[in-house]
Amino acid sequence: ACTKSEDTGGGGGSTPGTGGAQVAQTGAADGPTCDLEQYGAEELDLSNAVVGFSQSEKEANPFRIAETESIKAEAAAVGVKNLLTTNANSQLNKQISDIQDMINKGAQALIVAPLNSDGLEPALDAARAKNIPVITVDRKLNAEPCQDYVSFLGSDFVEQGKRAAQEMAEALGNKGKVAILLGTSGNNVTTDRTNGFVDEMAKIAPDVEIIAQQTGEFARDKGQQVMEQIIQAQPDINGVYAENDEMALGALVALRSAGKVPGQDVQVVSVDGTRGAVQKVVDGEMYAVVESNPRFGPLAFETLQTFLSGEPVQQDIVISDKLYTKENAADEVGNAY
Amino acid sequence: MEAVLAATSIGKRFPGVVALSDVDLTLRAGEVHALVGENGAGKSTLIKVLTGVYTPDDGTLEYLGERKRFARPLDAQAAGISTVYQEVNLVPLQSVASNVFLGREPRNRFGLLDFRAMNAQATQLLDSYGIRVDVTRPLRTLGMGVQQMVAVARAAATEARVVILDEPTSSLEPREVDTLFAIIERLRADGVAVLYVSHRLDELYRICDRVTVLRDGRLVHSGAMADLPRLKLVAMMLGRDLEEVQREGATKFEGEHAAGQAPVLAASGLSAKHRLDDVDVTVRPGEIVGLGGLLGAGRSETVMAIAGALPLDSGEVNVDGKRLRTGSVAAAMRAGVVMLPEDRKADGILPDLSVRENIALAALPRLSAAGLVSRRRQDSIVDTFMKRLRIKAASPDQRVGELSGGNQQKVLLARLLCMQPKVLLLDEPTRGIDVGAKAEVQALIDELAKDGLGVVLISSEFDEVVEGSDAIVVLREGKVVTRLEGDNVNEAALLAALAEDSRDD
Amino acid sequence: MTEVVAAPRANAGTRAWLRDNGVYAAIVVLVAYNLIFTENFATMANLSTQLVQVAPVLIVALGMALVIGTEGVDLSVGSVMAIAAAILPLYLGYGVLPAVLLALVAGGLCGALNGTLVAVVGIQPIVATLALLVGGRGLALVFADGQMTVIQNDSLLGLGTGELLGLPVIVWLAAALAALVWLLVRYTTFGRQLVAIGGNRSASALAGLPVRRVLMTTYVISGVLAAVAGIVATARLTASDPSAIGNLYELSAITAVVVGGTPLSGGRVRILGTVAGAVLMQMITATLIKHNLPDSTAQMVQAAIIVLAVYLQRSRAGGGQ
Amino acid sequence: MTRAERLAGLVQRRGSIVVLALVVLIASVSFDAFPTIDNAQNIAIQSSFLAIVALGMTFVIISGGIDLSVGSVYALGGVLAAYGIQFGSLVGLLLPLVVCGAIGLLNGVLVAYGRLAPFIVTLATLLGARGLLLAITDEGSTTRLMDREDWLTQLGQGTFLGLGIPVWITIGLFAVGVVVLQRTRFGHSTLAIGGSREAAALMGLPVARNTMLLYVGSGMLAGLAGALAAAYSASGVTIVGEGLELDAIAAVVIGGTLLTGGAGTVGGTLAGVLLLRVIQNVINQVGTLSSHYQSVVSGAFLAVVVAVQSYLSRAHLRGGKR
Ligand SMILES: Nc1ncnc2c1ncn2[C@@H]1O[C@H](COP(=O)(O)OP(=O)(O)OP(=O)(O)O)[C@@H](O)[C@H]1O
Ligand SMILES: Nc1ncnc2c1ncn2[C@@H]1O[C@H](COP(=O)(O)OP(=O)(O)OP(=O)(O)O)[C@@H](O)[C@H]1O
Ligand SMILES: [Mg+2]
Ligand SMILES: [Mg+2]
Repeated sequence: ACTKSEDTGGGGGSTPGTGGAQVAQTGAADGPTCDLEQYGAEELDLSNAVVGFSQSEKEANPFRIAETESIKAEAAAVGVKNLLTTNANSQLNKQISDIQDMINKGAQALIVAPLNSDGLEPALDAARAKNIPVITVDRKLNAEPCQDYVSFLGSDFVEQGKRAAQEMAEALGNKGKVAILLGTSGNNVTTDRTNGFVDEMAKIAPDVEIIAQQTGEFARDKGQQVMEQIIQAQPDINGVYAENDEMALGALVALRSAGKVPGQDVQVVSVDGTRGAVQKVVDGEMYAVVESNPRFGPLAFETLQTFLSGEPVQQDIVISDKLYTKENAADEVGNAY
Repeated sequence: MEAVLAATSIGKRFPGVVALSDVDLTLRAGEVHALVGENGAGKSTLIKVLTGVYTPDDGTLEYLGERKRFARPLDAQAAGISTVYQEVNLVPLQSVASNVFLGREPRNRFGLLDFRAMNAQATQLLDSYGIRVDVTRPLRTLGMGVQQMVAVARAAATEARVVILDEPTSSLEPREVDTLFAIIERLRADGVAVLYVSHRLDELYRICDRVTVLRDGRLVHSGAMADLPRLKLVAMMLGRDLEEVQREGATKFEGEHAAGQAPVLAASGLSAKHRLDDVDVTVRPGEIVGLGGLLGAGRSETVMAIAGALPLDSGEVNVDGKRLRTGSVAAAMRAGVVMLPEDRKADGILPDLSVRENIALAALPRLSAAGLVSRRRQDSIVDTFMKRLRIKAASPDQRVGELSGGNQQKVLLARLLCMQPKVLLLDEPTRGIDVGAKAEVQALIDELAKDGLGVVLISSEFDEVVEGSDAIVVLREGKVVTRLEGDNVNEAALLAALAEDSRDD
Repeated sequence: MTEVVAAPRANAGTRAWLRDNGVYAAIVVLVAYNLIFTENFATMANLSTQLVQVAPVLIVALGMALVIGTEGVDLSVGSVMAIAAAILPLYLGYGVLPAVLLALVAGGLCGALNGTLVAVVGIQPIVATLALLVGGRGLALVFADGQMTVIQNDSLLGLGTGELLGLPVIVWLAAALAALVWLLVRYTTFGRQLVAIGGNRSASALAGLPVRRVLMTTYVISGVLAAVAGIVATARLTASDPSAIGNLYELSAITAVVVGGTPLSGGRVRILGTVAGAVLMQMITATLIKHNLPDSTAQMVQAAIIVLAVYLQRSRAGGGQ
Repeated sequence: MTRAERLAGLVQRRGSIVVLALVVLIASVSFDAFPTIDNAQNIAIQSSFLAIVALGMTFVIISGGIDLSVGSVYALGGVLAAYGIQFGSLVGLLLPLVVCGAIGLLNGVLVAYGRLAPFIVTLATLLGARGLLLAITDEGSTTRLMDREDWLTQLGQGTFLGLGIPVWITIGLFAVGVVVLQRTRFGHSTLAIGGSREAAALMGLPVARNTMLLYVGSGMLAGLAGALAAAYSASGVTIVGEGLELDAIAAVVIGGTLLTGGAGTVGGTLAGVLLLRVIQNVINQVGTLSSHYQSVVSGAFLAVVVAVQSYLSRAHLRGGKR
């Protein structure tokens, strides 16, 4: 009935204040590209175009709020005539119809934050039928770039999991017992962040034992409840890897009320980079946060504009992930979303 | 005559109750067999055991010479036993025709239901039983009497070897009863075995060949109807001495009450679209006013309107000279007007609640202080009325759904009486009640009237209305035809008033 | 006429006993299992954790039990929790009391809306409250502007973490509310009328009961209790999270009520059973997490246990619907 | 029945269509992009999956029951179709029907023979089916794709006379549904069981078997809808179907079916589904409503539509009650 929030994204350089735009990973710029001719679309000036943005989940968590805001702000900055926005409320079928509805309403270019890597085919077909360029953000589609869509902007979730594992291994001195708070079951992000973490940990610190993997459904209260249970059953736990900040913040509450001192007795690492979590790094309660920058607006519109003016764009624009640790958190907390 | 259905040593227990123990029953082809007994004697239970609604704890069943045990009503029906269970048991939202043919609807050559044929056959069937209704109407828009006839028609229309009728006449008028008996005669002539349950003894002697008497779940007698004098039958049912019964009369009404002067209830100009047209009823304290009429005459509607349960287009109700807000049951109750609904099952009892709660239900506010129910006051009032109405229940905590029909009715009466009413509106108060209980209820009504209550009485049994009432308001199609008073309150006058309108049909 | 059977047959007796006490038996079995197989189970801290976690579900379930007693259902409770949670931080500036009061009033208003749709307009409860389930969470997010707010107010946080006589305040609160609702059902006119209306609405109306008023009050109580649960959950989370708080609580609450032996067909309310039902479901969740079962297995095990618990308690008349 | 009663009855039964027509009219006037053929095609295909689920739900609700498991079963059906297609298209089609039918059978047996409350039984299978789905997809992490060329996939993606094949399947199923409900003993018995289960049993209708079959049907239809949706998107996505049961129930009730059972129409359900979908389309036509307000608007709309329905239906009932 109700939907769970989850967040994903790519990190990048940031400017103070409201935070910075994303920066593409250097070195990735020599991948395959896509241009108008290959894709079969027409040249178009964005300022005067109708652009559609399909959001996947309710703007009810920092990541989604920041993502939608960033797109809207940039659309205004670029001078897009009409920005249509829809929200699929975590329902795949709704996202398909949302995209079809926007195409039908005259959208000339689309920015899509896919709910799932698979299953959007009918929507992509509809765009294809009218040769409307589609840029996907934050989650990669299992589809043919430059054919089903133009290009993808976002980060590598497996990589995020790996980096979290590296931080955790470092925090624990390569030895200890770790619990994972999983995201929603069946979500690609959950799968990637879990696999990245587990595989990397097995490789770099085989003595770190993963003693529990339970879903906290990307929500703070669930994270707290699950943590409370785990900590009762396994009081000798040393580390918690939360697949998003919300669950990590919930876990902190649980740890504290169980008499543990987070940051000393138990090390917590999570992925996201919301301001609340980065502040906890500053406070020393969390060991590290792998950032995911949701501010896709500038990069998305820039990519779109480049493409629509006839020049080639990268098919895969992987964003460089930032890391918040003790060293930089205090300086960077202002940039967190 | 061959035995079609023979039950031997049937026993059935419910938690805390032995409903049947060691009961035998034999039905022969072409006989009408009466099954009698007090309320709660186990008649309905026996029928349900025979037809697969309940599984017996003991005993065997032989049907057409073979040992059988029906697991479901469906099996019994498929084997040729068709039953009208006590209380109308049809589907209210469905049309009359659907109800008649449910489960064996006529189909066309594609295997699809043939509604035209169904409606035509239903109309014809009901017509042949003297029931003229629009068969496409939802059943619930019809009165209880018509519903009961539809149920009987449904049962009689199948090619059955056994037809079981559990109190089919409780909502029927004499005229409908005649129709029903014609149907039964036809069944008998066709060699069908009929099991017939009724509390109306006259009917039994009119139609039945043999009789089986139950008391407290046990068999007390089985034999030819004609060999059993009426008084003996009653004595056997009640388990009392013959002389004791002899001393008591037919109905317990004593007639003529000393009525007060100013009417306690004056309803005038009651009108509701299609149903009531300018009906006036006045009742003085201590007076019993009967409502006469045939099926659908609007008697139930009249009392519902007075009790605030039927929204009115116009008309007013005055109690003790004070005008009542119409359309509100609570307002009527506060003014002292209470109604016993016609449909005990749907509108009366709360089957899952205890006897105590059912009785105290309406009086709860006055049995409580600051919203808290006083258990002591509740118990005392419940106790009083259980004793006064002689309600037979294992304890005040027994579920009302488990009581026999008669006792359920008494529980409802008790509910009304705890409200210390000024006016009692009784819609078929003795329907489905055994002779003993009926006499008690009648005596009670009499007594209440003597105590100064105004009573409006509806009954399908003419002798009850005539003997009980001080005046009779005769209704037809929602209009008052006449008001019989004084010496005019007799059966001949009532029949005359009714005959007058049947001529217009 | 009737004869009291002295010794009911053993078989029937066991079944009858299970029907009335199945939940309690299940709890005992589960506790026994955990005592043997789960590490660190028999600790005060664990007891306290389980009780704290069950508290908000229980509080919602109490209201739900009343609504179900009237032959209704309230799907909106989770969203009402979210609305209460969203309102808290908006008014905490004026102090805890005004904020809490306003949240409770909002819950009551939601209940009144449900009550109006059900009792006055005559919409079937499941759909009437579905509307608020859908719209209510949106409303909560509108109030909160989609944001989660960290709670800084000490008194409110104290509600979440404080202890009294060795048990968390929240647990005492839930227990007190359960006792209150139990008394309400058993000893008040309102409670008896509620059950009667659930048992046979038309008969109750003809008996002059204030059907509309009772229904309305019932939904308001459910709304207020949901708001209480929302406040409790917020205090415990130390943050107001209108997007997540109360998610799927309607199903947990209904499950607790039904597993506790209150029939969905109305006319009967078992408050003690509801408490036990909520505790049982909590124990199941806890057991599954503590043994680190994957989500898939956990969901299937829960399904099986729900069916089993309800099967054991099915009523003799078997009113399936 | 008087003519007024008949008319009232008609409006009650067709109330959802009246409301649908109104909404469509207003939307057509207000939004240029609404009354286009493309948009109509979109609405049709987007409605079809929910419609198939709601069809089964209609029968279950008419019988006085409810089936909360359909959302999970729908998701399971899709996953199974994508899984089964590797063994052949027919397997891909039959596997979801069989497994989802089996879940329906479990519901049916527990409800009809076990005499358990359908709400709680199907709530349990809602969990159970989701658990099964997660178990066969490696906790939801495996998404199987369906070959575009396969005829099973084409069942979801193909078009005929401008309409998607799922739309034609839906139309066909609803036509069958109308006939089954109105013109067969099975449908007639279903109405009777919903009207009064006890009476239906005493009248000798095969209540238990009939009830069980309804749940089997609901399970199979939900599975079929899931399979078609998977074919439509060419992948067995694991995260679909959450909350679908509530949409289906809402559509059925908006369509004029009584949740207490005993009365309802198949056509009304179709109108109910279309109404829900048109509302969503209209919200997208506005195009700038925040997601929070979208929920508020849908909730409010639901309340209004059902209130209007309920008003119409009570006007109908008032005409006849004793
Ligand atoms: N389902 C049940 N559960 C428990 N007790 C029952 C049940 N059905 C009937 N009884 C009890 O069995 C006894 C016989 O009831 P039954 O309905 O057969 O009486 P009856 O002879 O038909 O009476 P009436 O003339 O009032 O219809 C009564 O004491 C009744 O309370
Ligand atoms: N024979 C009939 N044909 C058609 N409609 C009928 C018939 N009998 C009753 N009705 C319908 O039933 C409705 C209500 O009847 P109701 O039961 O209130 O009358 P009544 O005088 O109380 O008779 P009783 O209570 O003995 O059945 C009437 O409005 C009428 O439309
Ligand atoms: Mg009987
Ligand atoms: Mg009448």
